[in-house]
Amino acid sequence: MTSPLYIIAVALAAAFLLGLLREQWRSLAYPVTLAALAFMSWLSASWLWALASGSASPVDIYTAGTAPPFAINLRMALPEAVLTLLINLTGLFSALYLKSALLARGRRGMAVLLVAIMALSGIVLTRDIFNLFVFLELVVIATGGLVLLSDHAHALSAGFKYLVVSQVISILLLIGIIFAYHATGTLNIDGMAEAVPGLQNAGASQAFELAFFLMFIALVAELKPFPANGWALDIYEAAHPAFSAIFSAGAGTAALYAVDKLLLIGGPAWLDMATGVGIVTFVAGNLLALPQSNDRRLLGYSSVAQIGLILAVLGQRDILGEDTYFIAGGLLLSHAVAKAGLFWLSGLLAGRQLVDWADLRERPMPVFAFVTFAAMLSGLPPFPGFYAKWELVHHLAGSGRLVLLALVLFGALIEAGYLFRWFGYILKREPPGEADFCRVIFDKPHRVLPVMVAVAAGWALAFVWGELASSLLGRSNLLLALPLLFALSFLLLDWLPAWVKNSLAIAGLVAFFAATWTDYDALRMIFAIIFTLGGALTLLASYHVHGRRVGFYPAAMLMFAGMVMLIRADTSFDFFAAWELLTVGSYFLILRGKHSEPHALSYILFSLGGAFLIMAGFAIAAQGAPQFALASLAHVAAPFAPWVFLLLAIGFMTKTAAIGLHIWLPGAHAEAETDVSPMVSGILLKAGLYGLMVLLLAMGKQQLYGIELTHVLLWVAALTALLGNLMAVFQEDAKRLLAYSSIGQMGYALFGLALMNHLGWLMALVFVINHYIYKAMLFLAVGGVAKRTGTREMYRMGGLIRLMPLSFIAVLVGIIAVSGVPPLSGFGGRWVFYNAILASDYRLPMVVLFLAGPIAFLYLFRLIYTIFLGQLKDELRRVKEAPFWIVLPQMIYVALLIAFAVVPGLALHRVDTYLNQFFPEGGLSWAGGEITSNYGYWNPVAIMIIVGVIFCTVFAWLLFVNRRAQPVKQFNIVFSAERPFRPETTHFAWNFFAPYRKALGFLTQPLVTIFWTTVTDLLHTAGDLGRRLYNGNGQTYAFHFLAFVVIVFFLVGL
Amino acid sequence: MQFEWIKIPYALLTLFIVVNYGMLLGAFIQKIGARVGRRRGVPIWQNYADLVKNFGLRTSITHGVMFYLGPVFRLTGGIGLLLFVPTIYGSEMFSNLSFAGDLILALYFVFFGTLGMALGAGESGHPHAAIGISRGLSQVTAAELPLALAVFSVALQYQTLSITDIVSAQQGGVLHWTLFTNPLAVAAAMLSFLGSMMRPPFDVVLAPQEIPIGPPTEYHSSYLALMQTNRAIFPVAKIVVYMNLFFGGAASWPVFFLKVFLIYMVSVFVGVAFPRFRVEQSIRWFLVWAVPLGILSILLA
Amino acid sequence: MIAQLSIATGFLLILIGLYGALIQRNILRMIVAFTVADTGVNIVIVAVGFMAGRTAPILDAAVPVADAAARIIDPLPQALVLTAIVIGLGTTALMLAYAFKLYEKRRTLDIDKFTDLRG
Amino acid sequence: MKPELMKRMVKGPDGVEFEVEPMRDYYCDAPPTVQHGAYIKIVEDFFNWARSQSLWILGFGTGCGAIEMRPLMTPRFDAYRYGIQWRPTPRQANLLVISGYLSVKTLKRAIRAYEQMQNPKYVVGLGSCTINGGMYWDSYNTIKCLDQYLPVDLYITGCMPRPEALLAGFEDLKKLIRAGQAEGANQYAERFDWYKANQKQVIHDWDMPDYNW
Amino acid sequence: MDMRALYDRLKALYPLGELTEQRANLAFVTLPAEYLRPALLHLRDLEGYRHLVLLTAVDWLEDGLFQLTYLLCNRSRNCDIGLRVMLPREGATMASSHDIWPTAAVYQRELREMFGIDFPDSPGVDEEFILEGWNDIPPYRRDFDTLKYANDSFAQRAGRETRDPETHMKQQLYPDRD
Repeated sequence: MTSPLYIIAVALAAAFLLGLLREQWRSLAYPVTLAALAFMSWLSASWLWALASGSASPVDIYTAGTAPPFAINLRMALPEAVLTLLINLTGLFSALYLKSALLARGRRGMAVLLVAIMALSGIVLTRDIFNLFVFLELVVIATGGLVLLSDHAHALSAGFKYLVVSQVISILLLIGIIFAYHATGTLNIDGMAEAVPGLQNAGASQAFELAFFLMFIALVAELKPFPANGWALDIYEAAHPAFSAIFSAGAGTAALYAVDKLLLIGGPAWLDMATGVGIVTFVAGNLLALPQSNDRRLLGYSSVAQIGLILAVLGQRDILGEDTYFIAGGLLLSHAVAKAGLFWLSGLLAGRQLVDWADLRERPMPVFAFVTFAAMLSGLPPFPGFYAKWELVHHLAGSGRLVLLALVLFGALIEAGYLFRWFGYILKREPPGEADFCRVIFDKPHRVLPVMVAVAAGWALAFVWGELASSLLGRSNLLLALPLLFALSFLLLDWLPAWVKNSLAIAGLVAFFAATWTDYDALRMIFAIIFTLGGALTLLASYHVHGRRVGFYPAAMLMFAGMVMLIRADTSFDFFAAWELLTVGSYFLILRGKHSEPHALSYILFSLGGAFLIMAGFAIAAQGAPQFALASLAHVAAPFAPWVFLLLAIGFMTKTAAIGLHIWLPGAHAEAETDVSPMVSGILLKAGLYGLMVLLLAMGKQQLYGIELTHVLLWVAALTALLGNLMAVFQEDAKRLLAYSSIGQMGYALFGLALMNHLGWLMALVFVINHYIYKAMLFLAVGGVAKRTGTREMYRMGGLIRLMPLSFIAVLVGIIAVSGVPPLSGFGGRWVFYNAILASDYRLPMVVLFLAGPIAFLYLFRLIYTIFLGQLKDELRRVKEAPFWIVLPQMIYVALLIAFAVVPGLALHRVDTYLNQFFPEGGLSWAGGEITSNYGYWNPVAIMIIVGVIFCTVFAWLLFVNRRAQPVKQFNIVFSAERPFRPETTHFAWNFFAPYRKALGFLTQPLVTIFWTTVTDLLHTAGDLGRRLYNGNGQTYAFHFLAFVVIVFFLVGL
Repeated sequence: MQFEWIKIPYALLTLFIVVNYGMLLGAFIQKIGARVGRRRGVPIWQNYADLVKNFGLRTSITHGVMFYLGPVFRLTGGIGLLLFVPTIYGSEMFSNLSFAGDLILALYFVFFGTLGMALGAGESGHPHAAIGISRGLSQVTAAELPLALAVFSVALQYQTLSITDIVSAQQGGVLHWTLFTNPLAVAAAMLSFLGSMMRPPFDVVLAPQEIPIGPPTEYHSSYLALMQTNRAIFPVAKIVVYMNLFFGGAASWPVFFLKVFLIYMVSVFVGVAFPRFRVEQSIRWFLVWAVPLGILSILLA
Repeated sequence: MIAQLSIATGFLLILIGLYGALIQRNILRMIVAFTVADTGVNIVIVAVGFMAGRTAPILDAAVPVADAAARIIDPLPQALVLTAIVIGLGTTALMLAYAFKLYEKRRTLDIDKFTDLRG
Repeated sequence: MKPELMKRMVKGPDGVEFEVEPMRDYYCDAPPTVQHGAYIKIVEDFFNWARSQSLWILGFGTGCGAIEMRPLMTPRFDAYRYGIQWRPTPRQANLLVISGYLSVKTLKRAIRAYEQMQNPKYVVGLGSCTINGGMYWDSYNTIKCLDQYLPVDLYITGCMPRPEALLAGFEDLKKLIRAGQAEGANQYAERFDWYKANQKQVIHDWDMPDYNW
Repeated sequence: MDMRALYDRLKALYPLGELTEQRANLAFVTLPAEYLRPALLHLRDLEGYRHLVLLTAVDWLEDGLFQLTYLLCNRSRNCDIGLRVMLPREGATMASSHDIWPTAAVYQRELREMFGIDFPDSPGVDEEFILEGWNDIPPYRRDFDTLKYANDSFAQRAGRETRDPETHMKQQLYPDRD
């Protein structure tokens, strides 16, 4: 194997060679630089391959031929190989990116670039402190030079500020080094590490402590810790994006590894300081990134935050043990690749505001690139960040460091917040600049290639980390999961027409169900049917869209893949990975709606917040155990069990939109596309219910400070049902009405679960099945009407029964089912509910639910009256029936509803027997057509027949008596002998329940919305306060740095 | 309980008796109201005449399919409610079709007629119909709550939902009635009963002085006839439920007629004495007065 | 005694340098202050390597290789200080270039005028 | 022609322009048809008995006689005894009482109310104003002879007839109904064009469909 | 007494006609049309006649004149004064006084429909007041023959003849007595 020294040697040689070339051979200098960088990358790649495959062992290179401490030695082990490869590749592609700038600046620029990359590699390789200092100074000088590559107006002042602070750092570092040398007698890191314990007398160790502090704080300053990083952010904002990529990916990585080597010397005493500085930087960096509007400054803050997080991870080396490099590596590589990619992406755009990035959506590839980088940064599956964060959280919870855990998750949530807000701007906002001027430079391949390589590297890393996780830690490699692969394959098929992809998706879902239905128990079978066959049925409605519909099918299949993996998961890791997949998939689906951007953002924030709570819950439950099966939730140790229950329950309730966590649902479901709303509302909410079922099945009743948690759940469910229905009554927008109604119905289902008795659970399952069928049907019907009439405001419609009869039938059957009126299946749910509450020992929550029941009538009638009955407006007179493909699923749903009403046993019988093993007493007996419980009996077939017979006889009698009824039109009404003025003035629809609002309107004050908006405003003001710290003056930054040193000194309490 | 074909003629017999009783009871109570106002009042067979006249009307109009089906839903709701509840306790003949469902079926089937009627009136396109429905539905949500609470507390008390069992538990003397064993529940239920009988304190929906008779503004001739038959059956059917739950059910027809009449008179007495509530006032009244009674009855059950 | 004295002067110079860099508005004065600090650091480095009663680590006629280990002071800091001086020179040169460019652009050398990137 | 009745071009949500013609689109323009009673005489007599026994008056006081009809419902006169009842909507009413002078404006509303009532329906005119214009014989805005415009079954004399006279009148009307001679609705349907011509001759701004269902 | 004093005060300002005192607190005076508005404003603001009781017209067919009477009332002293204005019958127009009293607009609308007197910028003066679809000359004008209109436009019942009520009843009740 060629010696790693050549990495440095080739770089220096190339730099000097460039010096010799004559000025006019400039075109030759550029290939030489690329060649040098390529060779360096190849070298580190070959070492990486050799070390990884075990064909080579870590090697030390003694530069002067003699062993340390009399010579400087470099080491090439696995971490060094990975990091040097990263640095060199970033350098190579940045050089490629900087082609025009470098050619303009001439060979001196290229030489400085080579020196910079060489210095960074040197920092990683060297084991000698002073050598480290030399390389650091080289990086400082190179940065000073390379910053000037960019044509930003303030690059000069940024560079100068950087140099000022670097001078102060170098002073401290030098003093630290020399006194450390003085104390230990060696400059070699490993030598120093052995010498430290040997310092006997207090004086020497005291001096060494001080020296080490100076050295350590100087290196930590290179990582741009929170209070003292104003100077770095100016570089990020002002420098050329390619250099910022190097600065963020390369310099950050090198400095991190240097700090890691230093920690070897310092030992455990210094780990807390590293963690402290790291976590403060992580949280503060993200908080300050929140109010940013300049894209590069935001990326600066984000990279500062990520490096802080990795520092904190390095600081946790004592509890992470050998996983440290897996976690730190995962986070570091995700950060480096994503940041480099994002900076390169920002180079393609002329506008610097976040909203200007909206130009990216001209082509699908940059959008896909941004999604990949955002997912990597916020640690979403299947990227390395996900595995790393999972292990980190588990180790932290295992050793009881909950405050740190909370801070990490809080920071991660804010980061996800501003990244997905930014993604929302890209997809939905209109770029403020004039449209014709082409602001996105796609034509230059040398700028687009690095971005593509970064994306490929991202996905490659995802696969590698998956393999690593499965080999080292026994986690399943997500990228090998069949459903996820199926979903990702749609990314490649996106050029196909929509109907082909739709057929493929439906076939995939049905085939998956056919292949796997045998291994589900009765409970999971219901959810499996709803997720797969139900999903296929809802996808039928997607045939109505023509064209290619780019981006719909990957997102939809991602959601379905997540849901299917959710049911099949039996370990906490698979469960959580599936949970995040379906969250991300549904987020992209909802984001497709025209005005859905703010709502999709609040959806993803609530869902990710909930997901992080679930992760924390699983982590605490696992108590450090490497593998944690869902079933073992039952044996969680006593003091933790209620907290685990609380965390998981709140996490799952964010998905079923219980009251307090519900504000995302109306916007998300209402603004989604016609065929997305049924998917999201009918199917996705059940994922939350499934989670709760798994939780309640495993953990049963829990006590926390003497309060029965399931009782609290009961009250929350009852309030959700009441307020959900109540808010639905006063909506003017049809889809929002249905969305609020979903909240109410989910409250009912949650209530059933919280009763914790046999019939309670059966009721929840009946509601799961019922709610899927009629909510998907109602959303499709309303979507079809909205598509035809062009509006969702109910008071603008009216009298559509003659023009859209099929939609009317669907909505009619739907509202009969939802309201629980006997012949249809809704009544079954109510009957089981009644028997359940009789068997339960709680009394008061039922009262709230009794009031919620009839309220459903109000908004259901309002829905059907204002749209289909009443007066037909002029402009809607020629409206056609909803498209065929939207009506067909509705008719299938109608048939399903009637079938489920007549033969409920088909779905419920097996589940009833299955539930016996958890709740033995209180089951139902299914004799013939009659279902009897301990209290009452119910014969669905008989009811249907009796009602049918009575209805037909009365109808026949009316037909006979009233044969010659004269069909009349809309104004033939007794309008006190006057002629009605216009249809708009005679259709009573606006503010339909005004008296009801006067009576109970006070219950629907938007308290929860106000609460959450104040929370977000607080975060933003905190961010703004923090930003005031950076007043742009270089001197104050230097002063900040010294103050930081003094503060940390006192905190460390030497 | 099994279904035999003989149940159908028995059920029709019950229906016949109740329809006639309803007609006569309606006229009789109107006569009482008149006599209180020193008027002779309508002849006892007035309802029959009105019914035949409406069926006899030769022309009618239709605003659409749902308008046409509105009264059918309404009458089916009335008949269904009557037949799903056993009228005479102990007699196989008059246990009607109560094998199909228990108390909850009766409770929820009340909404079947209301929903159908609301849809039919909605299709008529008349704004008064829509305003009437919005008022009616708003009021019914608050009115139904005390009844649901009372029913729940009764079900808890007797630990069963089958009406025949509840009635059998109340046999053996007046003191066994739920009226005496669970007075709070009965009080709440009777207050809710006032709300559902469309009598003055709560008749803002159908009152001619308000908006001309609300939902059925556009109904006439045979539609109206169907609704009149329902107006004869529905109150009686609803009272049968109350009677079976709270007042010990009826072992024979004379007892049945007497008890139904007395319960009906409760709403008449209150109706004559009180002015009409607006919708939000009636909602507040129910939530302030009737619901606490229901809650108390549940807690004490 | 000499060592302590020189280390003290070194630190004194560092403090003066830092004080000058942080207080002076004028960029050139800042650069001068930084050079003062650098010299201070270099003095400290050299002073650390001082051993009483020994001579400079130059192996020539006066100090043969054999007994060099006993008679010369610690050579390493000397080597380090050379690199440190070179690097100090490099950064100072770069800062001067920056100062020139800043003046050319903004016609002022007052550091407070270059506070454009903030927040 | 009122602006809201004029033909207008309207753009649908899908952008298609089409024409809306209010008179044709909002109103059913089918003419009334003659409705024969039940085929068997005995059944028709029974129906007529029921119709006579439940006379539902339309609550539409067209003239000064309406004040006389209020007392009918009070304890002193109590029309309920005769099965007479007020109905607020013409749909459910059978009897239209034209109480006194009928101005052209009110005639227009009375016609619309009459046409919205169901067959069989009866019209009773009170006082001489409905017979030959009464004291308004030379007025420019009251009609002089009601049965030119609406088929009248019965006139009750008196300016204005007291409630007792009204009750007596209704008793006579009942005899007519029971005898089956109160077929004003069919008469209106047969000579519909004649009636309509007369009405349009008097009502100049006829902005309603010919027959108001 | 004070009416006379008022008349003298007004006489000084406007060319008033003769003052006819009908009662102690009611008097009428005629004045030319162009002085009407100033007089009205004067009376309303300075003399305390704040209430416009009525605005009506009289059709002097023979003289070919319309007479507009504005009756004002001073509530505090409880006395009324009527200002009369004479307008030519053909094309009678008068300045609208709806800005002085908003109620005047309604009166003016009625006069427009019933007499044909035009008040150019009075709000809604040309809208239908009580007659719907009227196609003849304004009915209140005396040259409009109501009887002829009634006979032409309305169907009459034949055989109507008028009898002297006294002789007719005597004949009905006591036919045998001559």
